[in-house]
Amino acid sequence: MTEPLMKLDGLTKAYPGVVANSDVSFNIAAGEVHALLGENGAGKSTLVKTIYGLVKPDSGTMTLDGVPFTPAEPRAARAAGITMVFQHFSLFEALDVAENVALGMENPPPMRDLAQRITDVSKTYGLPLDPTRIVGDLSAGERQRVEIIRCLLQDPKVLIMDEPTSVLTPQEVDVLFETLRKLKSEGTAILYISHKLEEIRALCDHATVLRLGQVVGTCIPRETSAREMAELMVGGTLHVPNREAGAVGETLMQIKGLSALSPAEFGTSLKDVTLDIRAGDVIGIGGVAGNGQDELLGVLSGEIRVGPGQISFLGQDIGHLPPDSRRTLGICAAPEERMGHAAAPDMSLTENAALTARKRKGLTKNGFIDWGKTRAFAEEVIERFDVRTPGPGNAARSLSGGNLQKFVIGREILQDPQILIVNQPTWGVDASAAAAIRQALLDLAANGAGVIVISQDLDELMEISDLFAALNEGRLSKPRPAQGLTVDEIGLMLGGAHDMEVAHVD
Amino acid sequence: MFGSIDPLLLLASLMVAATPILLAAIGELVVERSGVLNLGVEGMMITGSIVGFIAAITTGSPWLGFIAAALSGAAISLLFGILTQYLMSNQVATGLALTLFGLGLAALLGQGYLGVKAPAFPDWHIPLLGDIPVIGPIIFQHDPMVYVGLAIVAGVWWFLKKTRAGLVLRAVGENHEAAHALGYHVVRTRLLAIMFGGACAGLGGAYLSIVRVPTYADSLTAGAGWIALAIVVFASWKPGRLLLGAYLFGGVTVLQLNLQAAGVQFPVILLALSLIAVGVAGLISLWRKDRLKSLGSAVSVALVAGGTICIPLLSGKMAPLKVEYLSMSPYIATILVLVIMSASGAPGSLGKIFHASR
Amino acid sequence: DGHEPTKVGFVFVGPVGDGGWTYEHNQGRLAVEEAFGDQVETVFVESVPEGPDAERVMTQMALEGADLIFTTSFGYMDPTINVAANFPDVRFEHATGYKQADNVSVYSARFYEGRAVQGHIAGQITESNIIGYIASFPIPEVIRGINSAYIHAREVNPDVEFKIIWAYTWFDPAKEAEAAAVLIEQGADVILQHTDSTAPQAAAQAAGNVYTFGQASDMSEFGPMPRVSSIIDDWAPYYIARTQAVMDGTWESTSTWDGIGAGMVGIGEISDAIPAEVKASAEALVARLASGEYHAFTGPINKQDGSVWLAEGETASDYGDDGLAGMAFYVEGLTAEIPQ
Amino acid sequence: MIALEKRPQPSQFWTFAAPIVAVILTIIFGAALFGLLGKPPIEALGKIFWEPLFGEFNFFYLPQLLIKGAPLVAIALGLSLGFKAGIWNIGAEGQYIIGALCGAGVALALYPMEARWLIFPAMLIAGAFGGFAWAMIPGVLRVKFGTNEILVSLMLVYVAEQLLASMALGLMKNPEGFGFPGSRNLSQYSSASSWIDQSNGMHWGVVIALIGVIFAYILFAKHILGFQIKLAGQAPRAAAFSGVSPARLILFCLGTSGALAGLAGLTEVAGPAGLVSIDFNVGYGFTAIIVAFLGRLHPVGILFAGALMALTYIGGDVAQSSLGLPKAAIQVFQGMLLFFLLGVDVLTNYRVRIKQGVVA
Ligand SMILES: Nc1ncnc2c1ncn2[C@@H]1O[C@H](COP(=O)(O)OP(=O)(O)OP(=O)(O)O)[C@@H](O)[C@H]1O
Ligand SMILES: Nc1ncnc2c1ncn2[C@@H]1O[C@H](COP(=O)(O)OP(=O)(O)OP(=O)(O)O)[C@@H](O)[C@H]1O
Ligand SMILES: [Mg+2]
Ligand SMILES: [Mg+2]
Repeated sequence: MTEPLMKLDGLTKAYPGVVANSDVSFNIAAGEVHALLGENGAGKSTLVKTIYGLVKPDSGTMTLDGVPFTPAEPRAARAAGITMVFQHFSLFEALDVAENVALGMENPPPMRDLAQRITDVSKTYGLPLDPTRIVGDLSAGERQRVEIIRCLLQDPKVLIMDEPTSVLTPQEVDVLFETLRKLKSEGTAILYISHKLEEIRALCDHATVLRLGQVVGTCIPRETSAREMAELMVGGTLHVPNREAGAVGETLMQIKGLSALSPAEFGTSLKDVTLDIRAGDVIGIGGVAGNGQDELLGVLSGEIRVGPGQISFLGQDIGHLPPDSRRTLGICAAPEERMGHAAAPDMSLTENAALTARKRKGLTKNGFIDWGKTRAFAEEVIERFDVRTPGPGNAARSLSGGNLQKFVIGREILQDPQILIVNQPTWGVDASAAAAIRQALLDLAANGAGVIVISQDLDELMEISDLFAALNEGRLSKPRPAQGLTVDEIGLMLGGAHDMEVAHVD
Repeated sequence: MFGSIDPLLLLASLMVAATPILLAAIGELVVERSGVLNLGVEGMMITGSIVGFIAAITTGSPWLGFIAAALSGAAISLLFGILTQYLMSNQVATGLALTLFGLGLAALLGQGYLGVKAPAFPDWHIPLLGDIPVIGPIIFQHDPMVYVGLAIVAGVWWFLKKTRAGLVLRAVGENHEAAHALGYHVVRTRLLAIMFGGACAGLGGAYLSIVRVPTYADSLTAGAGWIALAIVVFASWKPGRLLLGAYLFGGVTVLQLNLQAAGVQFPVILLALSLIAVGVAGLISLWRKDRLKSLGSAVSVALVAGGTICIPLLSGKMAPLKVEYLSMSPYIATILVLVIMSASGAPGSLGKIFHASR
Repeated sequence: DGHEPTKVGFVFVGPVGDGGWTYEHNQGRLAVEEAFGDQVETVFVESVPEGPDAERVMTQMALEGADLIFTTSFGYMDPTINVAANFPDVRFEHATGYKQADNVSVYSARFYEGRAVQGHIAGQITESNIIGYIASFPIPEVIRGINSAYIHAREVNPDVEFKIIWAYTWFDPAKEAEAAAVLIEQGADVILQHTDSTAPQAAAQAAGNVYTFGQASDMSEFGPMPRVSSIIDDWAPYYIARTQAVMDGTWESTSTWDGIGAGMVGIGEISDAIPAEVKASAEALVARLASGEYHAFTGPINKQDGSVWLAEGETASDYGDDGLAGMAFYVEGLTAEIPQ
Repeated sequence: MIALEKRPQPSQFWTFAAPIVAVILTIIFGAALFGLLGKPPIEALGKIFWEPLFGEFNFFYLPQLLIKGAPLVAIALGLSLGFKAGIWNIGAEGQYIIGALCGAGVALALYPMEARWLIFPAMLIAGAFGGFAWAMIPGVLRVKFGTNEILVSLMLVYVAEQLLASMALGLMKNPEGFGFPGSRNLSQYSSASSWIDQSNGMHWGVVIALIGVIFAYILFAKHILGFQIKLAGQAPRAAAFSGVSPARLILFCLGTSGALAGLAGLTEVAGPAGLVSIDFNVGYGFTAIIVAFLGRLHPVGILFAGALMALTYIGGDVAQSSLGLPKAAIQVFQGMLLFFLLGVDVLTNYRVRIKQGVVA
């Protein structure tokens, strides 16, 4: 093996209450694609932020090209040839593509030249992009391209990608992989983080596995099965939810030709969505983030009101009803964003229980809140869903992401809804907790409720759905039985080439 | 039709009348573009007005006075900066506190300077340009600070649009998390912007005490800082429109005094005001993306405006317009303009608290 | 007594450094200190809002042993009466009001005499025949001033025209500056003001060739041009006399309305920027007003609507229906209307 | 290096300790300020804080605390509703004026009829409605056009002040006042007076402020509306998800604060102030903003903050007349108080950590 391009040695970083990285060491060679694996919260992002100069390690050293490398800030890292595609937060929606790219570069050329170079490079790598467009108007995939092109323009020595594919369609993933392979052949080292183990197997040369901040193993992905890698990450064996096929009952909710403008400035509007939800059904809705998932949840929960005749529940038109009235009818929802949407971060869990459960659990009388009853309900959720917290008096923000997710999902499930809509139910939740949540959803359906699961995790959807549909630019494909769908078919549905529409043409 | 009002002189005097709010507003625009809402403009202005005045008196140089005013405005804004950026206090409350504090501080500092006259600060007669007939006297024969104000607006436009630092500042205001992730110093950028805003507000205040009035008094700024804030929103955070907004406000203020002095009768005024309202509404609607919709709302606002002005007038039985209603007109005009503009284009992180842990 | 100094309190509506109204009252206070030395102790509270705060501050002074309290703003009228009722042994002096009590005197100055002099000068020095007038609020005091100035300007210059801007403030330098600038733009070359700041002087100075008068204070820093004279409030003689009366035990409730003659209204140095003959005739007018030989409102004077107010040779009475105290109309010749 | 670290939970201890620390810091820095101005610091502080409460004449000053504090508390309570929900009404001064004008208008129109049972309640309703309606302007504009309520409510203060001047000089001018500005004295019109017991400083404004505190306390402690207000302020998206209608909340908060400010204005003008004069308003609407924050937007806190603020005014005037302390110094002192309060507040949600040198 050649002399490593980059060496990490004993990197340690502690946050209050958590050691995010503990004595992490490994090497990356030029032209190598190195995977970083681990559960949520294992410390992957922290590690790459350290390399990018965004996080200062408590101890440990790095070398690049044999010389000590201690970037004081991201500019220093960029100057040294390190670039990064972020997991979250690094685009400016109100600025245009060229400005966004310029912000991620150390010495950007004058704007006009930059625009030209963006056009050139984007063509070379097959990632077409118009430099004058406002980023807020781009689709999630296009946004990803902005980040990647920002990196490519700097001729990186090391390219870090933190979960780049979670927002891409399978077809887009293929394009990305081609780009990465091309870069690899040019000698760029790639540090690649993903939860999608099949991708890792397809792309990466080496993998380092983190658990609770520590390196717990390495492997050659091509020679290791996905299950083996997963068990390495979790440190145990995986529990697969079992489902008893319940009888499918009457139609509870009908969505017919529903269209709704997105309230968000750069959101995706829903167009002509049609769907029937029957008792006992689990409907999985896949799709790349930003294709109308939030909006779909909004119109079903009542946050977004629609005109008459578009949504009905047991024959009653409910499009105009606000969230509370829908909950009274038995329609509950759990949005994707836990902090600030599903829950108020600075409020206690008791108060957060009152947030949605007051109608169905009778927590208020004449508008006065029965705090004792509310607290009891919060305690029930905590107990039944194994939420790790000292008690219901604690603020929601003091919970870890996964624990808060368990609380939010539990809060809705324990209201015994007739219809439950969840968006990304297991996002940021560790494998065993995720399994427990999926089981709870299945149990709910088995007891006669209709469940809609919106998720970007296709494996999850395939595992629990009866019917599968895809959202693409605000349009919903016709649901198809999940059993027997092939990856190619799913990919086509996600990409918008709905076979149903093709069928119509015939 | 305007009696003894000379429209050209009106234009010339509105340039002067608008300068203090223009200076304060352009500073606040930069602050808000960096994502910070500083409601303490009034406090920073009055501080600048007294400190600049003292410096001008003691040194005998108005220019040194302006420099001192800018420095003092920046210094007092730093109080706000430290509280909001390091101690993460609520920006609205801290801005209000800054106004209260600034008013008190200025009154305290000004105790020995009340009724004193500032050193002379003569108008520039810009050679050549000032001699152009008609336009010359209107545009090119003012005191230098009028042009400094214009230069700052142009400079801010260039800075935001053309420079990398300006791009970074906008990025910080747009999304502070992302800017931080890319390694930009959110807090440092914002502190600099806050200080620039303070300096500009200080200049605006000093323009009142050194040039416009020119003497110091406790209530010298009399709400100019708040108007500056309104104009930033009116301008949708764009320097060019800011200039228009400040001149419009200065224009309404000067116009209402002119109408009073000229004793203009009701129908003419109504006509003039509705014309202005409709004109502004139309102009603004042209700028906006969804033209039709905003045109509709602009027209309806203009109608409402006309109605609001009409009702007290009709009850006044066609008498000359009441002075009180004229005095209200700049504020009502500001409200109308705010209604038309809404808050489109606000920086994404405006007023939000940023805390980075490393 | 004898050892205990007489305690005199002053309640001010503005800051003592406002250079105008409150400043001159404070000068009166200082004159009292000067005149009596150790025999008096003066206390004051500045910027006291009219209303409950005024009542509280007066009570506080009375409780702390004040023997005599001057309350120097019209809006203190009811508070003064209220507090005075609770402290029968304390003497109160209320400026510019009309409510008296056994222990409450009222006092005011005939500023309109000074306005007469201003009008007299202004009418002669204006070349455009347009005189600008920055008025504060439409109250009798201000309306009297406008009428007086106008009558005496027209007397010397039948073509004169008044342009009046109501600023609705006693003191807002920026607004006053703007108002002055507007008046100048509309052709005024003399500006009279009934607001307290020097901003109009500065505006006139910037414009050149525009004359102004000081208001309440001398404002001589703007002389000889554009400030050609001024009306000065001189409260010192009155304050000293009333303090003396308290010390002597001769204080009685009175109503005082004094003008140039008693020295309550001073006419500041008439500068050489105006022609000598104008200066001379103005000084003659001052002398006639001071001696009581001439009353500033002497008929024939019609009201704005043309009806007769004062017949030939008749002088205006202070009180009564068309008296000066409650004056609410313009005299004939003024074109605008009083805002109501 | 000193760093701030977000607490997982707001600190109970600092919630209570922070205002105390802020007051102590203000006293220390205020003493320094007074010293710099050449006044005896301890004595000045004594005049401000001690004299009105425990001095020789406290029998007079204590009722004055009620008079000065009641409008501050009533307005601040209303404002705190909006501030909690992230709705920034800073034009309470205007609502206060309009409330007073409407209430006084009723009384003046009916003068000299004697029917307290009719006139005073009608005045209360008119006062509350006036403030409410004035606050509805920014409310409706915000809801319908998304107009910034901070600026609109503020601009309307200037408009209200002009209206007040117009009324005091015109329509409401006392016909027996010899042409002088200002209305009839309402506190002497027995059907309209808001005094209950003048010697004790008791008037209906005090009663309204106290009832307001109790109501606001119950609202926030027990009622779903209080919960929704808090929720909307802390997490607007969560509030929408929970079923709170932002438009209704904006109108409710603005309307309530306007009505309370209007009531404060009416009870002031019919009692302590006595009459509608050109500038009977003395900035309570603005000071109340400070009181609201000083009381940390909590009803009981606001009660104390209102008392504290009233104390600094009353004590400030005492210090002025007895020590010659300038008014401006008191204003700076009040500004410092607010700065310290806002600054120290950080400790409620963050903890201070001293970090050793960075190893990298
Ligand atoms: N700024 C911070 N302050 C405190 N704790 C933090 C901070 N950033 C990360 N952590 C904690 O450090 C641990 C590692 O977080 P990190 O983001 O590196 O995880 P990750 O492996 O990238 O997870 P994911 O797969 O969800 O992206 C977590 O427990 C996280 O809560
Ligand atoms: N930004 C932060 N500031 C302070 N504490 C934090 C921060 N982020 C996380 N923590 C704390 O770190 C701990 C771990 O949080 P985190 O969300 O990373 O958990 P996790 O390891 O991802 O767990 P889970 O698998 O349940 O999501 C929590 O107790 C949380 O309070
Ligand atoms: Mg996590
Ligand atoms: Mg991560």
